[in-house]
Amino acid sequence: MKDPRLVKLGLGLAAPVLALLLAFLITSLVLVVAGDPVGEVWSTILGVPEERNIANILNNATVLYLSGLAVAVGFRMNLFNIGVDGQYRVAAFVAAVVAGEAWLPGAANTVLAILAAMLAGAAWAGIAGVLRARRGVSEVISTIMLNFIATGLVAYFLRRVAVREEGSNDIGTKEIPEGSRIPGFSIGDGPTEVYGFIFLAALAGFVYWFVLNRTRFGFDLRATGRSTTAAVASGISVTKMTVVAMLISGAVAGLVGLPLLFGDSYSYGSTFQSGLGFAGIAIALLGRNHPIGIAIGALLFAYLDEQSNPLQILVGVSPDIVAITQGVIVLTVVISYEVVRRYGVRLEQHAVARALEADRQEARA
Amino acid sequence: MPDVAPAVRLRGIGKRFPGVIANDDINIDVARGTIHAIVGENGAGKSTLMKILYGVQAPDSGTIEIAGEQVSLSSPADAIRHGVGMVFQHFQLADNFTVLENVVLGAEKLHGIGAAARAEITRISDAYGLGIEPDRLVEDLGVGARQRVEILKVLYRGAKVVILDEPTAVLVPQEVDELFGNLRELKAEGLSVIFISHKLDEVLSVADEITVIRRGTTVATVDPAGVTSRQLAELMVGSELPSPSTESSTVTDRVTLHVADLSLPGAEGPGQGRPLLDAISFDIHAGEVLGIAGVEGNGQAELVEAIMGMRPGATGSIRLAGVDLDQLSTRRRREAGIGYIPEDRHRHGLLLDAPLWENRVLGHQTRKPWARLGLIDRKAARADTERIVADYDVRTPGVDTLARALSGGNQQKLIVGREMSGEPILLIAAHPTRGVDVGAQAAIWGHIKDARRAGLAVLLISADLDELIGLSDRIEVILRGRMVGSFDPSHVTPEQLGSAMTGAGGAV
Amino acid sequence: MSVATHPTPPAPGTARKRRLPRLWWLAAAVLVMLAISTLRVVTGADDIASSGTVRATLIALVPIMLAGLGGLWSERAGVVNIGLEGMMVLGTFGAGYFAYHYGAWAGVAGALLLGMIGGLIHATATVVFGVDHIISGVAINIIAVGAVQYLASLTFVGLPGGGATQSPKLPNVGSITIGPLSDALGEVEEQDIFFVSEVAAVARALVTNLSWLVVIAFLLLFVTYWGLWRTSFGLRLRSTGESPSAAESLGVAVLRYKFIAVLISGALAGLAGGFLAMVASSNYRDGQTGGRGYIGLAAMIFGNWRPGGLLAGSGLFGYTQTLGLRQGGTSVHALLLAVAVLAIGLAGYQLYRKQVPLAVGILVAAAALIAVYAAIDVVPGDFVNITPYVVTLLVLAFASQRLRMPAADGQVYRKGSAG
Amino acid sequence: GSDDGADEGTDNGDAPAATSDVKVGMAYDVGGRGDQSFNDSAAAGLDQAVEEFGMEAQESEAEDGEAESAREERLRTFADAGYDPIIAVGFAYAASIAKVSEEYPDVNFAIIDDSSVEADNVASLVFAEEQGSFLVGAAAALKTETDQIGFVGGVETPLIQKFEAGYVAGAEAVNPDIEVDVTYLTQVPDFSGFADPAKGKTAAQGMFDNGADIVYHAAGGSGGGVFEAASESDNLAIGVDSDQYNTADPSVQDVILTSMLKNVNVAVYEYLSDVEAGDVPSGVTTYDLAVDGVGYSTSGGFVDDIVDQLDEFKQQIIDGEITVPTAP
Ligand SMILES: Nc1ncnc2c1ncn2[C@@H]1O[C@H](COP(=O)(O)OP(=O)(O)OP(=O)(O)O)[C@@H](O)[C@H]1O
Ligand SMILES: Nc1ncnc2c1ncn2[C@@H]1O[C@H](COP(=O)(O)OP(=O)(O)OP(=O)(O)O)[C@@H](O)[C@H]1O
Ligand SMILES: [Mg+2]
Ligand SMILES: [Mg+2]
Repeated sequence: MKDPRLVKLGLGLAAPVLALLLAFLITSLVLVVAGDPVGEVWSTILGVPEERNIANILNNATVLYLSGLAVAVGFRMNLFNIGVDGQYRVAAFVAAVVAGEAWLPGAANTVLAILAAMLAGAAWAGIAGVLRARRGVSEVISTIMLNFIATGLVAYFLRRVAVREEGSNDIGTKEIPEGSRIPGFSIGDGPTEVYGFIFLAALAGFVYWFVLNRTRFGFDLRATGRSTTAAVASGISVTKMTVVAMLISGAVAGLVGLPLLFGDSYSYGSTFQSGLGFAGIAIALLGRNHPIGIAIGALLFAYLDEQSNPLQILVGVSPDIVAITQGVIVLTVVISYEVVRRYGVRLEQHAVARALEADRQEARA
Repeated sequence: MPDVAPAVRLRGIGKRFPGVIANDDINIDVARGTIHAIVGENGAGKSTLMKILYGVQAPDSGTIEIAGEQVSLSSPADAIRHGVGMVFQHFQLADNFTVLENVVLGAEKLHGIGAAARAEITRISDAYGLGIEPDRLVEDLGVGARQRVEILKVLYRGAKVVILDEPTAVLVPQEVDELFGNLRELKAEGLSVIFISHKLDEVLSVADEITVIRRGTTVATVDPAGVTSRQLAELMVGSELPSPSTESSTVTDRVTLHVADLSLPGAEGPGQGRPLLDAISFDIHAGEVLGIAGVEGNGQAELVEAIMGMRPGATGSIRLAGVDLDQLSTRRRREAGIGYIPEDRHRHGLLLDAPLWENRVLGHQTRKPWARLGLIDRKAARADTERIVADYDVRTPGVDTLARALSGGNQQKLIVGREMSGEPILLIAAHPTRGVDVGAQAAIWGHIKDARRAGLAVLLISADLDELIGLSDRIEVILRGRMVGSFDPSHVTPEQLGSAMTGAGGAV
Repeated sequence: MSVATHPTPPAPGTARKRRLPRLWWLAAAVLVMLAISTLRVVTGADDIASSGTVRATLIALVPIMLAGLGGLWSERAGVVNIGLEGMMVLGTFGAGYFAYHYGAWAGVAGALLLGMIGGLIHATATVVFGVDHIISGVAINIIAVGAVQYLASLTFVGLPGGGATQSPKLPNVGSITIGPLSDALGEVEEQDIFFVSEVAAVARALVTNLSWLVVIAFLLLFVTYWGLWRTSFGLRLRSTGESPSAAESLGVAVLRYKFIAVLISGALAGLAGGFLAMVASSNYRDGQTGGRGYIGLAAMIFGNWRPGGLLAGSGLFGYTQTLGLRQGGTSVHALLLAVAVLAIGLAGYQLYRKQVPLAVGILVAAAALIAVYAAIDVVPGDFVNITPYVVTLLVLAFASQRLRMPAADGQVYRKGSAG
Repeated sequence: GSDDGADEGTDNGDAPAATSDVKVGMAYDVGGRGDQSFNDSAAAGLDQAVEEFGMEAQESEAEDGEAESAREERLRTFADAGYDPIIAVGFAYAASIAKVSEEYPDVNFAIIDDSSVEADNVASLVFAEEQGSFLVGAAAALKTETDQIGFVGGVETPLIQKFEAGYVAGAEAVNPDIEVDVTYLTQVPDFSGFADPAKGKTAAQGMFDNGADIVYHAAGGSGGGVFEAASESDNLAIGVDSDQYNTADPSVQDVILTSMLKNVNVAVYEYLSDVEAGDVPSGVTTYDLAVDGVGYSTSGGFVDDIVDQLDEFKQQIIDGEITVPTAP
């Protein structure tokens, strides 16, 4: 008879592996049907990334990870914060302005800007939180609306404060002074550096895990997520939790744009990366709201994005194909977990049956 | 009657759930035109067995015969087709639907979904005196009415075998009598009724045959004439049949809970409509059990929630051992020493999808031994949960099992254990033994009495009048949000209470 | 993790069904018209009630309404459908491909079909495999966008006027015009007589090249109402969203109904995309849905999961967006005044409800609005563009507590969990 | 020029008459080839060069809302694969070009619509959109019968505002008190304004319904909607970037009064021919009216009667008698 813990571990590993295989299979199918060179596509995507690509992967993963965390905080309380997208853009803009104005010297300026970003993100999400808590407005709608509203407002204020480099058609906030940027480190001699912010992201992940799984606040938050009614009866103020959860989610969302801001663009402009909030949703779900899971999800997505980039140039296949892969993975992961779970249940039932039989034997003997 | 095949014959039914054997080699014959009772302690497997007979769950082993014909039921549709109808332990009604919609659902073929159906419902309702209006929203109905709607659903489909899983748990005596009246009518018309209850005297009074299930398997089938409820109980659990008789009063003169004209406006807002609670005042002394009797939906739930601070808009004053609660949050009130056994354990008592140990912490997040500097010590919590599981005999594979997997009774025991463990000075117990088997009942009553002796004040709300009379030092009757009468348990019969509750009888 | 993405249902008592008289809609419509007429006269912003605006509003609201209908079908069966956007995207491509190769109506069929494929994925994942509804929906949104861009790069490149990001011009389904009536109404509209002209404007929009798809869309709205609330099929379908275990305990094949509902949902969302590609514009264009799927979802919740409400929601949204795109500056400026007046009325109501602080807050807001209205006479573009979203948010903030979603919405249901 | 980076282009047997060892890497902005807009225009220039010089070319296009690193990586991939020169279409590439051109000092880069990068191996190809827009603005003002015209911008960016500024200036030069309605479909970073014909149509329809009879669009893919609105209401529209009379669907050809030509194709072609000739350009090249880098189209013959006035304006701009504003 084999060790049940081994079986459990085996099953745990089986799920994600199964999922990846499935996703690759389906993608390959699409490629075949479309008559694209399957082999070359995969050899490009699965090829060993160069140092600079690794750096890029880590960088994008950092950003996606933060976005995933922000969404996950909400999910843990059954709040669906689709608004991370708007929140991080508002926050990044505010941070860019603050850091650009450089009222404080060096690192102090950086800290101030980060705090400002978290505040801005929290405030923007807080609107949805208050609407939900006080007026029962579904945060799904309010955050969707707030995303569009954020676009308009940021565009308006950006145009107010924008500085425009001679000869450039891009407008952006003032550049962050050298001293206030967050230095990165390079892997090997690759040209691109890894954002120093990556450590802050990991810290954020740990804090997330610790707060949710080890603190009373986290307990209350998860309890509210599982049953509002029971939470109320247990003395949790659901309205308060709703607002606080949205505030936290927004504060984390406020961090999303900062790695880019302090490690790369040094200003917020019309080419600042957008749409990160939506990627975050997929990644939070992929990581099952668990900090480590989210990290894995972020790395996977970043890896696929990076590796698919040259597809068009080297193989002549549209990189959009990996979007299919990514979406399919989100599905197959959950499905294969479900399949494996059901299989596990069956195993357990057989175990129970055997135990029962054994008892009977003894009873007779 | 050997020539006539039994209405239902179950042979060797087995059903496993992860970590649990719900049913194992169950054999039952239900004769035509009889009421067949099934008794057994919590988690014995009664509901599971019935779900199998109703096609909700497939048995792992065994055969089912209905009217002599062997059937395989892959869904309730099959069961209904074979003339089986079931009223579940937990109501199966869509609150936001009308009675009509709830009844015709799935049986539209019979009389459509319009006037014809409405007429048919009214006919059945009148025929059995169920008093049901087809166009009411179910969420507006009291429990008794919902119960009757459930029965009407079964009758509407012309069932030959009617399963009732703990139908009386939520009914007052009058309602129970009505129900039994209906059952006897059905029986007279040749229907067979399978009846599950934990109230053994009921069972003895109404059943023609009784099957006892223990640990998932049939241990005996007896004739009610030949057994006492004591013997039944022993068959079920091997324990004594408990009698909730109060020993010498332990009431002190220290007022623990003081409630003065507590009011709660209705939905229409202050001043408009009928208030949910209307100027309610009472004291509970240390060591006193105050029982609240009332037909469900007359303000008991609101009263409890108002005291717990879960009802914004409540006016009046509430003092706990001299402390003014009015401005305090629910958590502060719990910390001030209120234990709370909620009426609806699924909605207010448990996190069904959380492990038991988290459910232990629920409501006591701020308490020792696990709460330190805003952190929660998982080890301490698990340990204390182990203790409760042992002391309160909660049947579970372990403290990491999800609360959902426990049977109703065992869930209840966990809750009672939890609320008793918070050293409360006031215990608010709403239907503490609802759906709990006799063994567990005895245990729970025992715990309440011990605490009472130790100076606990108890606000007891129960639809089980024997329980109420047995445990209370004083009984207040609540009707339409107002206290309408005070009774001394030692000189009151369930019937008197019942009529006071329905507004028929006057106060003493 | 399950989904409760919608307002927690109000405590019993506040949730009583208020049965409205049959003529309620008519009365409401007349009131709205009156309000708009008054506003036009007061502010002189003529475009807020022109037939052109009405026609454009129709075009703008239909895709949102169809997407919302999609959401309605699946959520009434208890399946949250955040994948509407993706199914809509699939629809745009379906319309693009089939309409170009096989003609307008084939395009409609193509939109329905591809949308339904999206629905099929969602149904399989959520109903068969019990995947969390949000996860599946999000995945579909990702897949759809990728798939469509990929397919477009395979199918439209090299066609005349086509490319990786857009299809060639597509044939349009026909439209109806009742010439003389249209002209007559046109004249009445010119007169600008208070209220009369506005009514004429609306009527005119309805008889002047009204696309068949618009007509069909409104038929679908009615069919949805009738099918879900007047047939036993609808009763069963809704029961799987209100209380699946009760439904199953009565022999309803819960999973089958959920499955069907989600398929229909996908088809409707697909049609929304098709409308966008063929009627609202005249070619498939990468990214042309621009989040309308989400707006549809919002409009559906806004409408309390009912067809009438959905129409109101998408109408409000389509109207404000149209105003913004047409004579943005002035029209939205006029809206400011309207909102201010509404706010004052609301404050009064709140005072009556003895909600003093709230009332005061609202009054302050109203005052601020009037100040702005007086200060500027054209609203800047950025703000014009966000008007629909702000308005929707405001209305919800005051209406939301009446909302009530299907009781089992978003819950994964497994066969055999009845009782 | 020394194309160290580039290895000999493989001369396959049935190559076109002319062969060249230049391998061109073309990095498009979002939309890419076939966007009926300036990416297409750039592609046209590339095709012409490939046709004439038998160059080898490889293309790649940006994803919507992609990361900065994705753009950089696109350029690097070209460079590593031996492509030289590498042409980046659109100002979004400015930062990436600045960075990557440093990493590959021996590879030549060109960027369109941006002149902020200063490096020996970078050529900036920029356009005086405002000048071209001035002329079509004038044309609109001369042709309008209602003294009311409109402008539909795709996304409100400084670049598109240049179009608006020039257009308004041109119109007012003809008729100081002409009324110009201006609408932008979306704001950054929501670039759907370049891809939402439905919105384009609604916006233009609104202008027509309210008295405008000519609408100029600088809205990329949304422009199709503008043309439809014009044809449905028997009004006129003005195209942008390329001569849309030729690219747009025949059914709307006859409403396209003229198009503001932004000859990206010319710029690309000239740049490549210089590369072919061996002297790789670097520094800023401005394509304005003087060099016919921008202008207006006459296909369809709708503006034949006013060509003189327009050319007069053109001359004044070239001579500096008129300076066209670049921001509204
Ligand atoms: N951000 C992090 N940094 C370091 N370690 C972590 C982090 N997040 C989780 N871990 C480790 O991963 C393990 C899994 O976390 P844990 O099991 O406490 O979460 P859980 O509560 O079981 O999961 P869930 O939150 O879904 O209930 C923990 O033991 C912890 O040591
Ligand atoms: N869906 C399920 N999954 C896992 N275990 C289950 C499930 N349903 C029931 N069980 C287990 O099967 C056993 C029998 O449950 P059942 O509800 O039939 O007991 P019961 O006799 O009805 O108890 P009660 O009198 O409290 O209603 C219990 O131990 C319960 O924990
Ligand atoms: Mg049971
Ligand atoms: Mg039970």
